[in-house]
Amino acid sequence: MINKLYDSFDKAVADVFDGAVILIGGFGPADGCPSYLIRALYRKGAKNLTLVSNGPGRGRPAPGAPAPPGPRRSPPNYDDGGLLIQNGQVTKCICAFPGQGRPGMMSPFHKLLTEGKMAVELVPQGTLAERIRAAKAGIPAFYTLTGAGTVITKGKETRVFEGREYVLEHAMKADFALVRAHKGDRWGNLVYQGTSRNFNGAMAGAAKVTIAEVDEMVELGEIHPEAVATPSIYVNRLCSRKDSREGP
Amino acid sequence: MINKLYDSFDKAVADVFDGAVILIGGFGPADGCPSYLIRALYRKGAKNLTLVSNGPGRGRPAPGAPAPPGPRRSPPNYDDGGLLIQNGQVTKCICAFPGQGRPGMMSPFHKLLTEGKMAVELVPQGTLAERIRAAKAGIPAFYTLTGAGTVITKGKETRVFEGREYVLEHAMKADFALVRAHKGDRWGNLVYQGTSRNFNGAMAGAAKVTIAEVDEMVELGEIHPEAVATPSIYVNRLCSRKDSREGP
Amino acid sequence: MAERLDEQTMALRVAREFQNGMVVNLGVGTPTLCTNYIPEDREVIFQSENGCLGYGRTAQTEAEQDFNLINASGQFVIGNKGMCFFDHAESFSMIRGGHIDLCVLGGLQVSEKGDLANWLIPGREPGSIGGAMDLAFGAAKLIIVMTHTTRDNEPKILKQCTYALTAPRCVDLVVTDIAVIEVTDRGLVLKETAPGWTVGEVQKLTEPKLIIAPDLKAMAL
Amino acid sequence: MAERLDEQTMALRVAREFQNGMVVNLGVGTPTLCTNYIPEDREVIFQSENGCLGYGRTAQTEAEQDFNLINASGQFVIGNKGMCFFDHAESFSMIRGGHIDLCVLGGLQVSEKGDLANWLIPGREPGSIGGAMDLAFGAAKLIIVMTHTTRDNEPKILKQCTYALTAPRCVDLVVTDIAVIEVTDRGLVLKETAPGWTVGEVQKLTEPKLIIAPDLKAMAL
Repeated sequence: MINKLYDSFDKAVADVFDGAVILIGGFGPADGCPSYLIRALYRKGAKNLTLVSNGPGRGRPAPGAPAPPGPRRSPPNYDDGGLLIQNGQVTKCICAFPGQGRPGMMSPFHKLLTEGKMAVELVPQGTLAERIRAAKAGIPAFYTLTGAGTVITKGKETRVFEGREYVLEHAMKADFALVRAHKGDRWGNLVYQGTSRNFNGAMAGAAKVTIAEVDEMVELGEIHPEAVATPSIYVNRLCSRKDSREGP
Repeated sequence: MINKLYDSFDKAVADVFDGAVILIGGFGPADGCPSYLIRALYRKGAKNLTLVSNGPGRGRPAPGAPAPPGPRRSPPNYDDGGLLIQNGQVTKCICAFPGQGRPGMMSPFHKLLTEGKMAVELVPQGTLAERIRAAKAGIPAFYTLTGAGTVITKGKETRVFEGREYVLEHAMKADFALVRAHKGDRWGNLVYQGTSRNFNGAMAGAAKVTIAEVDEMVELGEIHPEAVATPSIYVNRLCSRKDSREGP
Repeated sequence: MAERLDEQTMALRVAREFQNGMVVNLGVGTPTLCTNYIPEDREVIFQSENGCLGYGRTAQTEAEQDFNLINASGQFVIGNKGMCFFDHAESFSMIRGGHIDLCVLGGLQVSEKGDLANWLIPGREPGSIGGAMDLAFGAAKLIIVMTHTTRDNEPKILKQCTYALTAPRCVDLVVTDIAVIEVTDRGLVLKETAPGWTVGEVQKLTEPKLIIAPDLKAMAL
Repeated sequence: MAERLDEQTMALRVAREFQNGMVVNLGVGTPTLCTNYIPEDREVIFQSENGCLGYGRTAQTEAEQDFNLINASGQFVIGNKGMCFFDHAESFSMIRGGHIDLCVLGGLQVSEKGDLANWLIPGREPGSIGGAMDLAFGAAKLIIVMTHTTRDNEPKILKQCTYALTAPRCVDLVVTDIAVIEVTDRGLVLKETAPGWTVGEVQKLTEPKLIIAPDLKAMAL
C-alpha cells in the first residue's frame, strides 16, 4: 500500500542536508506557509541553505517569539522562511520581494545582507514562478520578455524573436520543496484554500523531494478527481497539522 | 454585464478566415471534441486552414454520413477535425498522431497527403502540448530533451545543458482555439469531464480567440472557485449544446 | 496653485478607464483603491498575482477577513461569484501571456518614451521587484498612477528615468494628482488637468515638453 | 524450439517489475495488458498521457464504458480512488519532468546501446509518434515489450536500429516472447529465457552478441 504520510514533521525533514536548495511556498502575510515544516527545519538546524521563495517573509528570532511589529495580523501558528534566516541557517536567498531596505529601519534580513553574511538573488516574480515550473516540467531554459533591457538581466543572454528582445532564463533546480496545502490523501493528492495555493501549487513537484504540510488527511477518493490541484505524482511526503506528533 | 455566451455556433465561428491557424481540442475516440463547433466551421466553409490537434481524427465526408469503419464506438453527436480535412478545408495539419498510412488501407487523410493537397508537420505529443502552453504563457521558445538526436528535430537548433543535448522549440501561435468543456459560466470559467480535458484544457487561452463548446451553461458562482479548470480569462466565447440555435 | 487630488480621487479617475469585461491587475498602494470606484453598469474582473481572478472589494471588518483570500498587496479581499484560484505559474502565464487587459501600477519615475521605474530607490538595495516587472512587460495596457512630483517637488515625469527601469516603453497613460498624460509615439500628450490647474503649472512640474491635446479638458470627477 | 510466450504472459512478466508506489505509463498494445497483472500487495499508479493519474483496469462491459474515461490507447478504463485529471500540458510536465518512474512501450527495434525505434515503419510515412518520444526521453526507466523477431523471423534486437529512432540510449530492459534482456554499459545481458528456450536459440534470433548473466534463469511466470 502506498502511504506517504509521516507522523512527524521532524522526521519529514530529517534528511535536509547542509547546503541544500529549498523551495518554500507562501505569499505575503496570508496563510499557506508551511510553518510547521519551517519550525522542524529550525529544530533540525541545517545550515548554509539556499532559500527560494517569494520573499524572506516577516520572520522572527525563534518560534514563540513575539511577531515582528507591523500593521497586519498573522495567521494562527504562523512562521515563514524569515525564521531560518534570523537563525543564521540561510546563506542565499532567491526571491522577488526582499522588501526595501530603509535606512534606520533595517530588518534582520537587510542586516545580514549588509554584513555580507547572506547573498540575495532578485528575480521577477513571474520569472521565478516560471523557472520553478520549468524545473518541474523538464525544461532546462526558456526565453521571456520580462527584464529585457533592465539591470535585472544584466549579463544574461538575450535573443530577438519577431523583433522583440527576450531573455534566456534557466530552470530553478532544488533539493526540497516545502509546501502547505489544505487537505491531502495517502497518495499525495492535494487541495488548497483560496490564495494560499500561490507558490505552493507551483513548487509541488519542482524539487527532488516535495514535502507537503496539510491541515488534515482525508481518505483516498474523498478529493474529487476533477478538483485535485496538485496530482499525487508531485508529492513525496505529507505531514498533517492535525495528526502530527509535534504541536505547533 | 459580461456575457460571453453566443446563442449560435455559426455566429461563434463567423469570423474564422481563410488561412487561419486553428487549435482543436480532443484526444482519440473520447468525447471532448468540439464537434458542434467543427460542424459550424464545416458550414462556414473557411479554407486553407492549418489544423493543430493531437491527430486528424477519424473523420467522415459530411455531417450525418456514416462513421468510418473501426472497432470502436463513437460518442453521441461526434465529429472531429477529420470532417474539415475530408471537406478540403485544411492545407496543413500539425499533429502528433496522424496514424500510419497502410498500403491498401489508405485513409482520406493519407490520400490528401500523397496527392500533395495537404502538408503535415509531425510533432511529439508533449512538445505539441508545451508549444501550445508556451503560446499561452508568452514564452517564444524553450528547450526540451524530446527529439534530440532523432530525425524529428532535423534542422532545429540544439544546445547542451549540463552534458545533455536539448532542442529549441517555438511557441505554437494560433488564431482560434476550439475547445470542448462540460460546463461554463457567462464569464468563461470552464470545467471538464475526466480525460476529455486533455488538449482542451491546454489550448484554452493559447490562441488569439478561444471559443468553448459546453454541454451546458451554469449560473456565475455555481462552479466552485477551487475547482475551475480553465479560468475565465482564457475564454472569449462560449456556445452551449443545450441552448444553441443549431441542433447537433 | 489649486489643491492636488488625493489618493481616492486619483483612483476614481483611473477607474474610469475600466471598460466592461476587462481583466484588470492592480499594483500596491493607490491602485488597489480602484476596486471601490468601478463605473456603474460595468463588470470588471480583477486578477491578482498570488492566484486569484474575479475577487471583490477589500474586506471592511475583521469578520470579513480571511487569511486564505488576500490580494497581491497583502490586503484581505472578499469573494465574488465567478472567482477562481490557481497557482503562481498559472497566474504569471496570464500576466506574461498578454491576457491582462489593463494593469495599474504606482511609479517612481516615468520617461517621455514611456519607460517606467518603480522598484528601486537608490540606496535602498536590493529593491522590491515583486510582480511589477512581469506586469509592465506583459499587460496589454499600463496605467501609472502617482503623485506628479516627489516630496521635494521634483518632477517624476522625466526626459529619462534615472532610477533602474522596471520596463522600457511600457506606459500608456499616467494619472497624477494634477494631470492625465498619454504616452504617444510623438511624445507626452496632456489630456486633462486637475480642477483649477493650468497647463503652464503642470508643464512647470514636468521635465519633458508636453504636447497639449486639442481636446484638453478638466478632469471630470 | 519451445513455444513463444503469448501477449498476456509477456504482460504478466513485465508487471513483475512494478514496485509498490511506482507511477507507471503504459504504451499502446501489449503494455496496456499489464494493468491486469499487478502483483498482489503492491499499489501502482498508472499515468496516461491524455490527462489521468491513478485509473484502474480496462472496462469489461459496455455499461462500464465512459467516453470521458479512456487511456492513451483509446481504451475505456474504470475509475479508481485517488485518481485525478489534468490537461495535456500538465500531463507532459509529468512525463518530460522525469516524474514517471517506469514506462512500458512496444518496440519495432532495439539496439545494443539501448536505442529504440517504434514509431515509423519505412514506407508508412508520416508515422505515428504520439507521446512515445516524450516518454522514451522522460521516463526514469523504460521497458520495451515486443516479439523477439519480426513476422519473417528477422531479429528486432540489432547492433544498430535501421528505422528512425524514437530516442537514443533510452531502453533499460527488453521483455520479449522468448527472453528478458537488460541493457547495460557493457552490452546486452541475457537475464532470463522463456520456458524451454536455450541460450543458443535466443542468441540465434538476436543480432548483437549477448552477455550471459551469471544468475541466468528461466522466466518465472
